[in-house]
Amino acid sequence: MLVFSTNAISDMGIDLAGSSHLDYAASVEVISVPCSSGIHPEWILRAIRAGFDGVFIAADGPECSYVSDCVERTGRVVAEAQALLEKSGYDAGRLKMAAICSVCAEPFVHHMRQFGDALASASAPAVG
Amino acid sequence: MKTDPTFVDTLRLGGEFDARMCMNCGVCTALCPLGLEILPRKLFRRVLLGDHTAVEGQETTIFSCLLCRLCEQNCPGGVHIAENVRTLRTYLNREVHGLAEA
Amino acid sequence: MTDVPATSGYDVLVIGAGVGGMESALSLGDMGFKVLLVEKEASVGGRMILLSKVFPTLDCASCISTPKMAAVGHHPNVRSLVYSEVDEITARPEGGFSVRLTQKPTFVDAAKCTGCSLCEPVCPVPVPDEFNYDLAGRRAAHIAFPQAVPKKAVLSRRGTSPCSFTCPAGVKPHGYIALVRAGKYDEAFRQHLEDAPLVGVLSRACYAPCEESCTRADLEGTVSIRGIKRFMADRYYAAHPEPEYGPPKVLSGKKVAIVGSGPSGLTAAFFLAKAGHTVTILESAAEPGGMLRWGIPSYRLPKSVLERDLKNITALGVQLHTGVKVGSLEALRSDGYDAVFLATGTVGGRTLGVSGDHLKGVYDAVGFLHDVNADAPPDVAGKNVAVIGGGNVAIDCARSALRLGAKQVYLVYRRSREEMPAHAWEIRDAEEEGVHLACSWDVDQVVGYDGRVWALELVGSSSTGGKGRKQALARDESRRETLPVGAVIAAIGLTPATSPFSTEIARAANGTVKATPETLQTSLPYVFAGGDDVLGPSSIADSMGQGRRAAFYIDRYLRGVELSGTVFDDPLPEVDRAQVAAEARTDAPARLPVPAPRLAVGDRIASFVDFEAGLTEEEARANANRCLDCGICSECRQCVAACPADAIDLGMRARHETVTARSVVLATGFSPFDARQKPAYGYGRLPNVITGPQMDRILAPTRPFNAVVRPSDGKTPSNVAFVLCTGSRDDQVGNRLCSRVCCMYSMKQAQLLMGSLPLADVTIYYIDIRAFGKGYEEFYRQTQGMAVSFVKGKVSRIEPTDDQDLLVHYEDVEGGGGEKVARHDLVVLAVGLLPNTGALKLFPDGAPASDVHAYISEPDEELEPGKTSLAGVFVIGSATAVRDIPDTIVHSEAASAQVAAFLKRPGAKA
Amino acid sequence: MPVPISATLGMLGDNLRKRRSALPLGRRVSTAWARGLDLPHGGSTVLYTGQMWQMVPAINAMSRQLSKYENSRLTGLFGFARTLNRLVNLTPLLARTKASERRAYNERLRNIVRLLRAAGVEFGYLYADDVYAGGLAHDEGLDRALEEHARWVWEVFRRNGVRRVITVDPHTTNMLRSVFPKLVPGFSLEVRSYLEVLAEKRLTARAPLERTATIHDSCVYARYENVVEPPRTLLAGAGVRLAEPELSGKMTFCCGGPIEMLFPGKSSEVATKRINQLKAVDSRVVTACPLCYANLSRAAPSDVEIHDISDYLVEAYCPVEA
Amino acid sequence: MTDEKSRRIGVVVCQCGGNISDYVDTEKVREAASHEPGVVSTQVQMFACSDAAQQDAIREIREKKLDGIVVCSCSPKLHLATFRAMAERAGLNPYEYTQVNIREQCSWAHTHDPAGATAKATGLVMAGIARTARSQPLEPIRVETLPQALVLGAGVAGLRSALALSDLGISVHLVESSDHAGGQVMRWGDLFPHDKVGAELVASLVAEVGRRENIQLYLGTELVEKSGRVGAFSVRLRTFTGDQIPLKVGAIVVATGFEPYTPKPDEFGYGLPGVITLPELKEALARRPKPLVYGGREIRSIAYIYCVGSRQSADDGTGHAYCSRYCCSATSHISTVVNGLDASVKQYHLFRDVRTYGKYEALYESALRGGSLFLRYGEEAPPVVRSQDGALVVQVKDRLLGGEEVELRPDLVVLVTGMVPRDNAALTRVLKIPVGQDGFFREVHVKLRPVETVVDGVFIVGTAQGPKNVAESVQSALAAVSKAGALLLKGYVDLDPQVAKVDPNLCVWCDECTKACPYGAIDRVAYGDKEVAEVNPILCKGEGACVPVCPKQAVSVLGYTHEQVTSMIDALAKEAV
Repeated sequence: MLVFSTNAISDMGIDLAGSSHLDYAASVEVISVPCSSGIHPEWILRAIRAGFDGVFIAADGPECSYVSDCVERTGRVVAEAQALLEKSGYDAGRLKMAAICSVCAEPFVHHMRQFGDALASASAPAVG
Repeated sequence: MKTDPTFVDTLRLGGEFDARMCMNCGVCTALCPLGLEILPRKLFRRVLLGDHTAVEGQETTIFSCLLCRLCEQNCPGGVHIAENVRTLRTYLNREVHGLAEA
Repeated sequence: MTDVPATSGYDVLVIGAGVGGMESALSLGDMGFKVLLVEKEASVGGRMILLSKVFPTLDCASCISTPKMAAVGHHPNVRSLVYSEVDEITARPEGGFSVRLTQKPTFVDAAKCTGCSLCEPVCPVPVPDEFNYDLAGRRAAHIAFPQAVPKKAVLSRRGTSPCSFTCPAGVKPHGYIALVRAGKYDEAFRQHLEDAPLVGVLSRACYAPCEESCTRADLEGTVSIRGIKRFMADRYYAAHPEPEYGPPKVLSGKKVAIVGSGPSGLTAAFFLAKAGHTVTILESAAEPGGMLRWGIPSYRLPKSVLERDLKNITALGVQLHTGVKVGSLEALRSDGYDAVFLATGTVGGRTLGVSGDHLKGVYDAVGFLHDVNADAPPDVAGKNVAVIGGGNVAIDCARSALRLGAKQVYLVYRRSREEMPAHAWEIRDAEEEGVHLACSWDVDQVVGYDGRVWALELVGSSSTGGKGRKQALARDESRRETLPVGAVIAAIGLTPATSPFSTEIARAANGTVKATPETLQTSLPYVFAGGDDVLGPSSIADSMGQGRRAAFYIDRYLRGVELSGTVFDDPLPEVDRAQVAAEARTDAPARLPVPAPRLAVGDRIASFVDFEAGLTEEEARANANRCLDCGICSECRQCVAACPADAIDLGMRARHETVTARSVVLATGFSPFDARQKPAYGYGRLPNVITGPQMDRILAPTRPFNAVVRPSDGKTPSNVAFVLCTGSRDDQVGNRLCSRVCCMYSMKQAQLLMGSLPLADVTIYYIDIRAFGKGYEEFYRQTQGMAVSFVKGKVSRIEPTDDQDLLVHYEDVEGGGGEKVARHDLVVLAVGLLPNTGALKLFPDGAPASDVHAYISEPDEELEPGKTSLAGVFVIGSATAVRDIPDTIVHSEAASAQVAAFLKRPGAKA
Repeated sequence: MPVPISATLGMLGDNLRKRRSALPLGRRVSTAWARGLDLPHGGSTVLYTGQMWQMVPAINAMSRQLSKYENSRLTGLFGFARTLNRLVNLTPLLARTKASERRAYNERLRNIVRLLRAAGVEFGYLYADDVYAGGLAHDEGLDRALEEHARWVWEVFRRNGVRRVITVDPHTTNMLRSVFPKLVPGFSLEVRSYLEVLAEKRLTARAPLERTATIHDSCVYARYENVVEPPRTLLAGAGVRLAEPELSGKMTFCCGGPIEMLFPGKSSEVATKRINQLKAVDSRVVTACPLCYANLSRAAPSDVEIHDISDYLVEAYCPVEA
Repeated sequence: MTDEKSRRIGVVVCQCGGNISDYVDTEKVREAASHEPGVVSTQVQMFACSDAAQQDAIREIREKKLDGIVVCSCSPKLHLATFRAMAERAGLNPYEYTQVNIREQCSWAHTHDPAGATAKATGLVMAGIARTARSQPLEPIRVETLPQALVLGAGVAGLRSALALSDLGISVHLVESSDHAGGQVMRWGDLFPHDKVGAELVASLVAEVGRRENIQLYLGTELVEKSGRVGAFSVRLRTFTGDQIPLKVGAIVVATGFEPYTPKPDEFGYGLPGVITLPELKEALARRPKPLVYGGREIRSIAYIYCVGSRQSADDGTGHAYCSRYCCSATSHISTVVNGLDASVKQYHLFRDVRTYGKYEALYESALRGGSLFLRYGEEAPPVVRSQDGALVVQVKDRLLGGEEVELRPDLVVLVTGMVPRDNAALTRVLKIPVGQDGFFREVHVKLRPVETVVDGVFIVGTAQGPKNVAESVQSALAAVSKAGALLLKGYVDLDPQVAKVDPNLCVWCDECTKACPYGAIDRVAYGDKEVAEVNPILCKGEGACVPVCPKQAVSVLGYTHEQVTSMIDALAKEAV
C-alpha cells in the first residue's frame, strides 16, 4: 500500500502511530508531499501499475494552511484518479482518501487495517 | 404585567431591599429547601419590575422562608437574599398586618 | 532547540510559550529581533496543544499548534528555553533589563536524548498525567506529550524521598519499594546491592530510620520498608544461593587492608573491590561479621542470612583472613598494602563502676551476647536477671535472657522511659515478652554473697528536667529498693578496640580514632578509619555508611586524586513531608499498614528463632503500594539502564543564568479555575463530574481511554450535562468576570460528543450564551441544530445517585420557574479562567500595574494594546484579560508591533 | 388555613416590648440551670445564654399546642388571644413545659460550663440580667420592636460592665456579633461562641469516644457566622469520626426550625428531609444549636439519635471521675 | 539537472541506539543502499544526530565531494533542520539532502515484523536515494521589499496602523474616501470600557498623523488599481478631483471599517418619534445633555431593544445572522453613562443574551448596579413597539418570567443596532481579496493568519474584517503592522524555494493552473512563438494545487517533481514488502 501524506499535518499523525507502537502492516509505505491538493492523479495510476495494491491519500483536511478548500480539491484529485484507474482497467476502490490530522494515530491505523482488508478481499488485481 | 418603577423605592424605606445584581440564573430557587417556586428569584424580579400585588399575594411564602441562606451562600450575584426577605416581611408587617409600631 | 549563543543580550525576552508567546516570538523573530523565549513546562505549546478541536471551525488544535511549535524550535532568531523559569527582572541603569533565570534540571541530557521513550515503560513510578489533566497516569520518566517540542524526556523529581534521604547507609528504599510494587523483585534487590551490600542483614537487624521518616507514618502508619526489604532479600537469596557476579575484570593493582569485618569493614571491602582494588579483610575473631555475628541475637538475625550476605562481598574477590590480630599499621604498609581501613569496632563493655561489679554473675553486654551467639551462654535459667542500661543492646540482652529461661528479667535504667535511647518498638516488644522496666532507678551497689551476685541495691534517680540524654542526673535517696537477682548484665556503653594503634595514629580521649569527618582519613594518610572506631557505638546502617564513605575516599586516594574538591553524596534536598502528606490527605482513601505476622509471645521466648515471619508477596506489594512516592522519581535507575543514548543524568542540578534583554513580553497566560472551590458541584468527590479541559482530553484523538467514557466505570455516557459559568460570573468564588471561552468550548465539546455518540442527550445549562466572535453565533445555531438542549438556568448543585449518575439541580427559568432535577450520567464543568499572577512577582523594583482583577493592566487599552505601565515591558493574551485563541493571536501580533516600535524608537541603542 | 401570621407576630412584638422576651419565662426558670455551679456574678467576660436553651422546652410545648390549631377553624381565636396577651401574659399558658424536659435542656448549659472550666476559661454569669437577644423578632421583620429591644439589651451589658461575651447558641451569637452593631450606635462587645473558645484551647480528651457520627451544621453558625471548623476540631479531638452528609458545612441544609412557630407542618417536612439526608450517613447526629436539636429530635425516627455537641464533648473532655 | 547516474550521494543509516536497529537490520539497509547507482558513501551510525556522527558526515561530504546526502533516521519533524544545517556546514546545498524516516514510520510501527521493517526501510531508503538523485540545488528566493505601505481607511484602525508603521520607519500613504479622517468613532462620546471620548481619541490620532513626516494623508481618495507583488505593489489612487496618483508600496492595509445597521421602516417602531438607534443615542449623549432631553422630550425611562440587525435567522433574508459583538457591552456602558447624567432614569434592556464577554462583564455589572432591568425576549416573540396617545408602549414577553407579557411605557426606545459590512465590491475587484458569508473581508485562517489575506502583503484590519470594538480594531491594526514589519523592515524577505515551476516546453496554456492557483501566482507569458504559464515564485506557496490540474504534467513543485515522485514510487514498488 502506498500512502501519500503531507509534511505539515498527516505525517505527524502517522509518526504518532509509530511512536505509540501501533502496529500496522510493514507493507504500508509513505511518500510525503507538501499538501494533498497537489497530488497528481497519474502518480496514483503509476503506483498501481508499479505493483502497489492500493493507494491511500492521508489528506490535510480543514486544518490545511495553504488552501481553505483543501478537502474539496483533494476530493477532485481522488475522483480524477479513480476515473483514470477505471479507464485503465483497475478497480477504483484501490484508491482511498481520508483526512488524517496530526494526532490521528488511531484513525490512521484503523484506515490501514480496513483498507488492507478491503484490498485483500477484493479479487486479484486485474491488469487492464 | 404593568410595571411600576417606583415600587422598589417604597420598600427601601422599610429596609434595604436590594436585588439589583440578580442575573436571573435561578440558583437560589433551585436550592430552596422548601422548594418555593416563586421565592426568591421571581418574587424579587416582580418587586423590581414593580408588581406589588405579587408581594401582597405571597404573604405565606414570604413568611415561610427559613432564612437559611443556602441560596444566598451560592448566589453568583452576591444578592443579600435573606435581608431582602426580612425587608419584605417588614413591609408586610407595616402595610398589611398593621404592625407598624412593631 | 536553536542554538543562539546564551552569552549575549537579547532584544526581547518572551515569558511563556503558549500560543500567544510563540506567536509573539515568531513575529518578532521575523522582524529580525533576537528573542529569548522562556517556558516553564517541558515543551512549548501552552494549553492549546492540550485541546481536541477548536471553535468555531472545529479544526484540530494540534495541527494548528505543531507547525508553530516547530517554527519556534527552529527559528534562527529565537532561542527557546523550556523547563525554565524567570526568577527576577530588574531594570539596568544603561537601559534594558537584567534577567535572572533558572533552567530546572530535567535529569536528562537533552543533547543525547533522542526522544525514543524507552525510559517510560521501565519507570515504576506512576504520576497523574498533567497533559491529560490527571485523567490518566504517566511515569516519572516521561516525554511531556507526543507532539512535544523539544521531544526530550524529563524525570519528574521533587527532591529526595525522606526514606532515601535518611538512610545513613546510602540505601534508596524508595527505589526498591517502587520496583517491588512493580513486581520487579530481582531488579529491586540488585538496585539495593548497588547502593549497599548486607541486604539480608539490614532486612532483619536494621533499626530502619527510613520507617521513622516515612511520610505515610504521618498518615495511617509507616510503610513496612524493612519488611519489603526482607521479602525481596529472602526471595532473591532463595533463588540465587550464589552471587550472580564474580570479581571485576579490570584491576587497579592496588592493595587495601581492612582491619575488622563488621558492617563498615565489609561495606568498604565491597565498594573497593568493585572499584577494582585488591582487598584483604583481616579479622581477629575466628569467624567474620564482627558485631553482626557476635552482637546481635539470632532471633533478630539468623546466621544463615549473614553468611549469604558475606558471599556478596567475597564473590568480588575479597580475601577474608580470620584469626589475624593486627598489631601495627606500619607492618601492613610494609606488607604491601597501599591503604588501610581501620574498622575494628567496639569490643569492650564498660563496667558498672559500683561496689560488687566484679562479682560472679555480673556480665558485660558484649561478652554476654558473644557467649549467647557462640552457643555458650551463661546459665541464667530460673534466675532473676537485671540488665542495666536503656539502649538497644540492653534490650537485646534482656530478651536473650528471657529466651535463656530467666525467671524474671528487669531492665534498670537511670532515666525515665521517655528518655530511653532504645527504639520504642524494641521496648514495646520487650515488654510484650515480659521484661519489666525499672526506670528512674540507678544501681547503688551489687550485693554479693559468697562471691556471687545476690541482689541489686537500687536508688532513685531522675534527670533534672528537660529532654535528651545530656541532662544531669540527681539521686533521690528517699527511694531505695533491693532487687534480688542471680545475674546482672551491664549494658551501659562500649569502647572501641583501637588501643593497639595508639602510638601510630591520633585518638580522642574516649578511644575513638581522630579522622577527618568528610574523608575519614586519619593522621596517617594511608590509613582511614570508620564505623564505631570513629563514631563510637553506632548502628549497622551508620557503620555501613562509614564504610561506603571510606571506600569512596580510599579509592580517590589510591587513584592519586585530591581527596577534597568533591562531594561524596549530593542528594537533592529532602522533600517536604508535610506537603506530601497534605496532598495525600485531600484525595486518596486511607491505606492501612500491612504488618508482618509474628509468633505468639510464648513461642517467641521459647527459643532464639526468628519471631517475625516475612511478608508474603501480596503483603509486600500491598505495603509497597502504600508508598506515596514522595520524591516522585524513586532513583531506582531503571531508566539509566534502559536508555540507549546514556542520556539520564541523576546528578543534574538547576542551572542559573543571567541575560540581558532590551524589552520583555509577559505571555504568562491564565490559570484555570479550580473546580474544587465550588463544593456544590462535587468536583474531586464525584468521579463523573469532570472539567471542560478534561472533557477536551477525552474527546481528543490522543485521548487517554481511547473512547468517550466516564471515569467511574468506563461506561459510555448517554446523557451529558455541561455546567456553564463554573467559577466565572460568580461573586461567591471571587470572580465576577466572564471567562469568555467556556460557552464556546462547551458547545464545541457538545458538537464533538454528538459526533462520536450520535444517540447521546446533551444539555447545556447557561446564564447567557456568549457567542460573540466571528462565526460564533453561527456555531451556536449549528449546535442547536444538532439537537443539543440549551437550558437557561445555572446549576445550583450536583448530587450523586447510588450508581454514580448525577442529579443536577437547577431552576427552569424560562419554563415557568421552580426547582428541577435532571439526571445525567456525566457532568462537565465549564471551568473559567483566572489571571495568572505569577508574572507580577518577577519585578523586585516594582511590577507593572495590574487591575482590580489582578490582570496586568494596559493603561491605554484602546490605542496602545500590549503596553504595560512599565516602559519596555509588554503583555499579551490572557495575561491581561481572558482571550480566546484568535484574539490572543491578534493581540500577540499587535504587541509585537509595539515591541518593535519600542526597540526602534529614536535614541534606542541596539 | 395556617396559624394567622399577623396575630402571632403581634403577640411576639407585644411580648418583646412589654416583657422583653419572645417567650417570657420568668427569672426562676431562666436561671435555674446555674444553681449550684457557683458562677460569679457578672464580670468583664460572661457566659451569655440569651435564654435560648431555656426557651426550647417552652417552644416545644407551644408547638404541641399550635399543631392542634393549624388547619383548624379555631385559628380565628388568635386575634382575640393577641388582644388578651397585651393585658395578661398568655404565653406560659400556651407553653406549659415539662420539668424533665427543662432539666435535660438545662444540662446542656451545665455541660458548657464544665467544658469552659476544663479549658481554664474564666467567666461570670449575669443571672437576672441574662436576657433574651431578640432573634425571633429580627427574623420576622419586627424591626421597630427589635431596635428598641436591642438598645435595652446593650444597656444591660453596659450596666454590668461586660466587655466579652461567650455565647452558647448560633442565633444569639449572630444577634450580638452581626445584628446589634448595625442597630445600636456604639455597641461593642467581643462575641465568641463557646465552640470557638474551646477549639482554640486544644484540649486533650481524657476519655476518647471512638465512635462514628454525622454532623448537622446550623445554618446560622455555618453561613452567618462562619463557625464550621470549631465543632469539627473539637469532635475530632474527642475521638469522634465524623462522616459528612451530602450537604454540610457552608452547604448545610436547614432543620426547618425557623418556621416552626408559623408553619409547623412545613417545618416538620423540612426536618424530615434533613433527617433522611443525615440518616444516609450515620444514625448518630451531632448538632450545636438548641433549635436544630429540638426540631430534628421531633422529626427523628427511633433509630436516629440526635445529640447536642456538648454531650459528646463533656463525655470525652470532662469524664466523670470514677 | 545532473544525470542521476553520475551523482555522488552519501547515505547515513542511524541505529538510534537500538530504537531502529532492534527491528531494522541497519547493516542490511546500508549494504543495499551501497549498491545503488550514484551512491558513493554509506555509513551506519549509532546516533546520526550526535555531534561526532555529524562530524563524520561532514568529513565524508567534503572528502568524497558528495553532491547529495540521505539520512535515514527519525521523523523529519525532529531533525530536518539539524541535518539541513549540517549539509550547509559541509558546503552542500541543503535541498540536496533528504531525510528518510525509518523510526516513527518504520521500526516503531512494525516492532512485530523485523523482516518487514527491514524490507520497508530498504524501500524507503531507495526512494530517498531516487529522490535525491533527481534533486537540484535551490537557493531561497530573496524578494526586495519597499519600506512603504498603503493604508486604506482613516478611521481608528487605519490611523493607528499608519502611526505604528511610521514608528517602524515605514512610510505610509493613508487613503480615506470621505472628506475627513476619523471614521465612525469621531461622532461618539464616552467609549467603553475606560470612558475615553471617541472624538478626542480620534482627534489625538489625527493630530499625531499630521505631525509625522512619513505619513501622507489623502482625503476623498480611493484606490483604483493594484498590480505587482508583495514587497513591491504598484497602486493607483484617484482623488475626488479625478487626479490619478501612482504609488509603489510594499504592503497594503485595508481598514475600511463598517456601516451601522439601519433599521427598516417600522422595524421595532423605527420611525416613531422617540425610537432611535444606538449610534443616534451615542451621538446625543456625546453632548452630555442635562436634564436628559431628546427631541424636546424629557427622558424618565428608556427601553433598549437588543440585536436589531444582528443574530437574525438566515431565512429572513437580511443576512445578518452573526452577532455584532460590541453592542451588549456598548449598551451596558451607555446605560451607565445615562445613570451618570441622571441616576433616576429607569432603564429596561430587552435582550436575548447578555454578551458582555470577558472583562466587559464589569459593564453589565455596573448597568445592574445602576438599576437597569434586563428582560429577555426570544427570537420568535420580538418586542412590539407602538405609539399610544403620543406615548410609546413596548410589550415584551419576558422569558425570565416564563414568557409573561410585560408592558413598558418608556420615553425613549433605543434600537441596539449592529455592524454591517460596507459595500466592498469595488475594493474586492481591485485587491482580489475575498469576503466571507457575512460580507466582511475574509482572513486566510482565523487562528493561523488572522489579519492576512490570500494575497501576500495585503492585510485586513479593524471592522472591515468583522465587528469589533475600538480596542479590538486597534489590536488587529497593529497585528497587521507586525506582519508588514516582518516583510518590509529588512528590505527583503527570503521565501522557501520549493515552489511550483512550469516546463514551458510542455505547457500548452490551457489556463487550468491559473484557475486552480489560490494565490494568483500564475501568469501568462510569451515563450518563443507560444504563450505559456509561468509561476511567480514570490506568490507561489508551493502547495501544488496547480499540479494535478495540468493535463500535460508541465507543472510541478521543486523537490516534488514528477520525476522525483515517480522515481520514488518505482523504487518503493521494487522493494515492496
